[in-house]
Amino acid sequence: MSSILSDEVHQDSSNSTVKQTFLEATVATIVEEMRADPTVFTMGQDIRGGVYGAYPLAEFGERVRSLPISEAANVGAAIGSAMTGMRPVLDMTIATFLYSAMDQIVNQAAKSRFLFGGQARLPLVIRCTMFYGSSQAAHHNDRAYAMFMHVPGLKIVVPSSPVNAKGLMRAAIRSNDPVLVFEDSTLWGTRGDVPVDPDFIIPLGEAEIRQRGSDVTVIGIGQSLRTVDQALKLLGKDGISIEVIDPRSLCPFDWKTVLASVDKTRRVVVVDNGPMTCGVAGEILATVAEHFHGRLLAPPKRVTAPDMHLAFSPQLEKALLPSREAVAEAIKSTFEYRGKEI
Amino acid sequence: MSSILSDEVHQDSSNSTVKQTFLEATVATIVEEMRADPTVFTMGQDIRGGVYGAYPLAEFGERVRSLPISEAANVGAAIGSAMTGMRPVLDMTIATFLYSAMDQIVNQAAKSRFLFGGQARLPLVIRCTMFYGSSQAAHHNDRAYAMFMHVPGLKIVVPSSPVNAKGLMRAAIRSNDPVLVFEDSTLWGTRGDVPVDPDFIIPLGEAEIRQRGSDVTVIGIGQSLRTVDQALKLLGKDGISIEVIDPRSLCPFDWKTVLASVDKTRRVVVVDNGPMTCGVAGEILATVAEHFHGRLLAPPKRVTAPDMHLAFSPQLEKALLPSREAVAEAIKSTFEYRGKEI
Amino acid sequence: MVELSREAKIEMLRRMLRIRIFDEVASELQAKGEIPGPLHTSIGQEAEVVGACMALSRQDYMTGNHRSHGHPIGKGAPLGPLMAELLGKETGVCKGRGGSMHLADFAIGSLGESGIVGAGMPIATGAALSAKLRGTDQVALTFFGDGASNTGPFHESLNLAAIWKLPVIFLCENNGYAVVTRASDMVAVENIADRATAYAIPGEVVDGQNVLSVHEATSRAVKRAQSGAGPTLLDVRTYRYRDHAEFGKMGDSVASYRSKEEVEAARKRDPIEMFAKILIEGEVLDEDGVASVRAQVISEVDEAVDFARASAFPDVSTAFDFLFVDAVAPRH
Amino acid sequence: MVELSREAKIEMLRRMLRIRIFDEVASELQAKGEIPGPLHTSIGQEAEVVGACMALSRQDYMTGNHRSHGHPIGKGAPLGPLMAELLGKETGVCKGRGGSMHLADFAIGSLGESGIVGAGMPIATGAALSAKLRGTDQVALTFFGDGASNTGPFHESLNLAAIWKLPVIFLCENNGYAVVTRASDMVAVENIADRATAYAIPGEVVDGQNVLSVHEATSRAVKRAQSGAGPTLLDVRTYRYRDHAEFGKMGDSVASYRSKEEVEAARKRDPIEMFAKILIEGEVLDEDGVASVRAQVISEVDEAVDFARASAFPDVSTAFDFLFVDAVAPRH
Ligand SMILES: Cc1ncc(C[n+]2csc(CCOP(=O)(O)OP(=O)(O)O)c2C)c(N)n1
Ligand SMILES: Cc1ncc(C[n+]2csc(CCOP(=O)(O)OP(=O)(O)O)c2C)c(N)n1
Ligand SMILES: [Mg+2]
Ligand SMILES: [Mg+2]
Repeated sequence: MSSILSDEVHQDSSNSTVKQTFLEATVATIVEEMRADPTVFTMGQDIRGGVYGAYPLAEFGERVRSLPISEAANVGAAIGSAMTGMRPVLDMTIATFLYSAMDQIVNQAAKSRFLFGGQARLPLVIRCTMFYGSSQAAHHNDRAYAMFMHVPGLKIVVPSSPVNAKGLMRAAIRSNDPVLVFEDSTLWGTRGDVPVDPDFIIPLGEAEIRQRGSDVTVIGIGQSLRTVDQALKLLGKDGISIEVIDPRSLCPFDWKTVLASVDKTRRVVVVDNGPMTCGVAGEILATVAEHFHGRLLAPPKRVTAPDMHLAFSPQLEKALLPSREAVAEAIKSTFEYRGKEI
Repeated sequence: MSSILSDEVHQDSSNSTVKQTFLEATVATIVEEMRADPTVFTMGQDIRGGVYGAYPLAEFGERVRSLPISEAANVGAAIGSAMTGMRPVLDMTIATFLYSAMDQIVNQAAKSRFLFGGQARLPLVIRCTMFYGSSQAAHHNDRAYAMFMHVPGLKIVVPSSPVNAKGLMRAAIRSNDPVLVFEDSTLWGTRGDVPVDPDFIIPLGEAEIRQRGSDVTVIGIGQSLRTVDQALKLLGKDGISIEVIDPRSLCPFDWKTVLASVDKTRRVVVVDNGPMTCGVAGEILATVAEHFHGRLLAPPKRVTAPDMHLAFSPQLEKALLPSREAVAEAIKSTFEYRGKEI
Repeated sequence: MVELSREAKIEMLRRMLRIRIFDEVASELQAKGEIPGPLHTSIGQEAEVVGACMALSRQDYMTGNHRSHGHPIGKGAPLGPLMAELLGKETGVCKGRGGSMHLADFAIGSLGESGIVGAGMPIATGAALSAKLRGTDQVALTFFGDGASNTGPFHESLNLAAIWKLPVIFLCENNGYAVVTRASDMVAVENIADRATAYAIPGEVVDGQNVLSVHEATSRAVKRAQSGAGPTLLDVRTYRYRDHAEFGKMGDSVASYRSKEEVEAARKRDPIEMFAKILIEGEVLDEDGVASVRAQVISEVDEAVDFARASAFPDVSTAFDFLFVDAVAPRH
Repeated sequence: MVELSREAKIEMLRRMLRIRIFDEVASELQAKGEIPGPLHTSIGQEAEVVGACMALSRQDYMTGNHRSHGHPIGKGAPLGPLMAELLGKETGVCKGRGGSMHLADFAIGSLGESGIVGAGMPIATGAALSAKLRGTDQVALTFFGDGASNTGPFHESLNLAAIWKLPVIFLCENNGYAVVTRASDMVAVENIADRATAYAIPGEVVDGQNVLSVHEATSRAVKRAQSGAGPTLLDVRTYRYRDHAEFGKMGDSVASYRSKEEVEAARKRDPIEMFAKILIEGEVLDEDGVASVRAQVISEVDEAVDFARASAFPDVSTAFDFLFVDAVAPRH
């Protein structure tokens, strides 16, 4: 799927790529950064056991550290080391375990620089995986990045492909601020062409236009872009000219690209696998509504999970995630809308 | 200020009222419910020391419990007792301490009933106070209820006055589900007429129309309604007919009342003291945008705090909270808007 | 020394066998794809579960963790709804909502297992508080692992239970590993029992492969709890034969974290075989008697599988159920 | 036994007096409304702060808590920017952003105090990890209260520091109370030092009113940390003379939680008076010498107040500063 590679990517000096899965690309980037910068190190529960990717243990020694089940201390250890010159990459494994360290994330990581009047730097990366769609049940399957968007002081990325995983992880590690990387377990196995250039980076705050179009702007977060791709297939080649945007980073958020697209298409559909209320999709709709009063050709639409937990039982779990049909229908009805308008 | 008393309140059989502060009304309600129902009890750090309100200790004995600084265990203790027949009212004191118990709140309290297929009941109340606007600095001054709105399974109220504090607290205690009560420290000292009827209740999910009007719908959350009142004074009596709505409970949210009002006024301004992105105001704007395509007479507006921490230094802290001037200006410009419209 | 009736001893064997066979069958079903999601077995740990549960009465409370099947089985839950839960069926004990990591059977005092390590401890503490406030003689027991003893909630719960002298038993299923990481690398102290010192409560190392030792120690803790003296920490040494979890297709890159020899050595002290031998030597049962209990359990598990298979998946129209007691329609 | 130079001993007295007088003056300013927000003084606790800090070098790290003024003063931070911070001024050590509960002075290794009880312990643990990874001989010391010893992060940090043998010192400022609640009602164990058993590290009860005892014990812990042997838990007994915090108009309904006699008794072992006596008896200083140190400190504090008063409040145009290093304009 060539649309994965955005314009920026092609500008790279080195054009050689390698086929990697999302997870391989992620781990490879951490390893590359550890090689390039001795202050980068990584920690995670069972990380030396290779449960979430295999690191060259002999090469890095103490710089790959297995952690006890002490989430608050683990995040605190990352914060304290970041404040004193290191660049930790902390693998929290599952995104729902962030809650066990929420004080350290929200009160300490996000606030320390501000509270101390700029004295602190916190170059730390927190990786976590959203295990949904695979019967892990509600203690593992949250998709709660929007909660963290409400917290000033945190940068947030949600990679949607191997190449994005690579470029965003590098940007996260090189960032001087705390970055949360929400990985989607259903994408871990996806393969794609990934640049080998050891400086290949996707700057935080740059959306990717995956497909250009002029009728409807469709914005998807993380894995939901796959659902969008499937919906586009359902809709067929002709008829609607659709622009597909992947914001890639939720903070900073590339409002410029999103608003420019809506300015052109004047129709917008946002797809997100997270719950609806106070989610990313709602935020995009609100911002669009503030900017395009009287100029939209159809009501802005969101296709999200409802405000409901996902069940263990496979069909029940699936029923609550945006389906290709629902996305296709949302795009179609938005395009065909002929209600009140200017 | 008679507008505090809504229509519902006047329907009460008993019309006698008493003057109480917000905090007195809150504590009095807990005490009344403890008298009425032996399964109700309360816990909080220093609660027997009377730091956050004075309870009749001799009367209740072990049912007023001082807690160690063990937020996760404290919430867990409330959950476990709620699951086994008690109705705990847990005073977490400051809202930022919720993060220290986030796993218990989000993964346990909000999910247990669902995970266990309806076997669990969790009639528990979590009180917490937002200490902002008084130089407590960022470890105490969050206004993060919107984060919890993104969590299915939690009910959330933000009382704006003594009478609301009373009616909503009673509803919270009598609710069979977990309810978070976000109290605003700047309102604790506000006095108002509070019904003495021991069954006076404000059902969760019922907004209050504080003032009827036909030109602009203004929705405010908690303390921001005071700012709205001040803005109305600035705007003066004549000119704009403003409908002011207090949603009172954020989950369940009274969309019916809010949407009916916007349907009438076709102009909306939302005021909230929380950060902007993925906040309550954005959610209201998004929902309004979905419903009123092409029918709004002006862009929907939100006046919120920015995505920024509040400083310790008084002027800096104040600068980031919605001001009466900003609210007045938003209402005025919304009313006077003469841009593109139908 | 607690006196156990003949029936009680046979029931111990039966429950241990139930756990063993239930989990063996569940593993097979998971490998075949009939059970979705990951699955954590208690095979090898049956004695600590059953020894503890048999020291409780039906109305006593219990919370547990991700390794969740053994606990409700040990406490006497019927197998059909448990197996149906693993298959994600509407007849499951949690109506297919919770699955393998979140079994709960409130009818027998099982207040729920937890996919979040450490999270069950505060909840058991709360149940014990409730018993105290209501003036019953119920106790609460929480199962957790060696890994969980490093969580904040462990510390907070033990302290809270100790200052309030709550009737709660903290039972650490110390199987030496958390996923692929050794307890000896992660737990700073040799005996988790020694952590009891931090709360001025008794802490005891118990042979978890001997069901009678566990029963004995737990019974003592129950007595202490009921007497108003407060909590006890039991550091129960056990071993899991299988890997942390059956992950389906995951975990290929996992390095070997323990030796075959270690597993073999542990298997030599198989809790079920050891107890069967005790029963035979004590003339409670003969070999045939043991075999017949086993045969009964096998058919119980078979019936549970049949029940589960015959049951329907939850209807998609019920996807919004069980969010709140006081109904609020979820937004969507 | 650590040998202390004459200068070091005088410096100890000076720093203790700085804390005392700084906090006395700050309380007055707060009562007058010149300092906004709540204020937690370390009056009565000067010896434990200074004894510990003087055992550290400038490049060693330190984290603390809401009772935050004493720590950076003890570690040698200049008073002007600290006082300016309390007044919310742009020249404050945190540029008026943090205020009383969040002092930090990275230049002297103060990585920040915390309004969240318990939160500084994991961060100090991380600083110690950093020192270890970078191969320096820096240590980290974290101050926390008896109340904080009941938080999850306490347990998690001690365990993490112990398994990794990190150079960190956990110093409990055990003043017997958390707000208005007695440690004896909330901490399940008699000596917080005994909690060290749970991590197989040394735990020691120390007389916190004797600056030399604290210095001695901390110096030993520093040595141990630098030798690679890992963390130490110090249970330092102290007392605060004033109430938990100066709350301005709050807290009227607070019941009296300790007797006048108790406070009086504690004051009899005033750490500054006791140390002054030791200095005089040891002929390090005579009475005039002590008086002149005090006079110097008084004028230092006066200068700090003048500096703070003369400084400007942060300009409202800077309200968006310091959110990120790599600038992102906050949405508004
Ligand atoms: C808070 C939290 N952190 C991490 C995990 C991931 N996890 C699941 S089980 C497990 C190991 C638990 O070890 P232990 O407590 O010893 O129990 P055992 O599996 O050995 O029975 C881990 C790390 C989790 N579920 N919850
Ligand atoms: C996580 C958290 N819970 C509660 C509080 C409120 N609080 C502030 S100070 C304090 C008491 C702290 O007692 P202790 O740790 O003994 O320190 P001391 O004040 O005695 O120096 C409490 C409960 C807080 N700031 N953070
Ligand atoms: Mg284990
Ligand atoms: Mg104290």
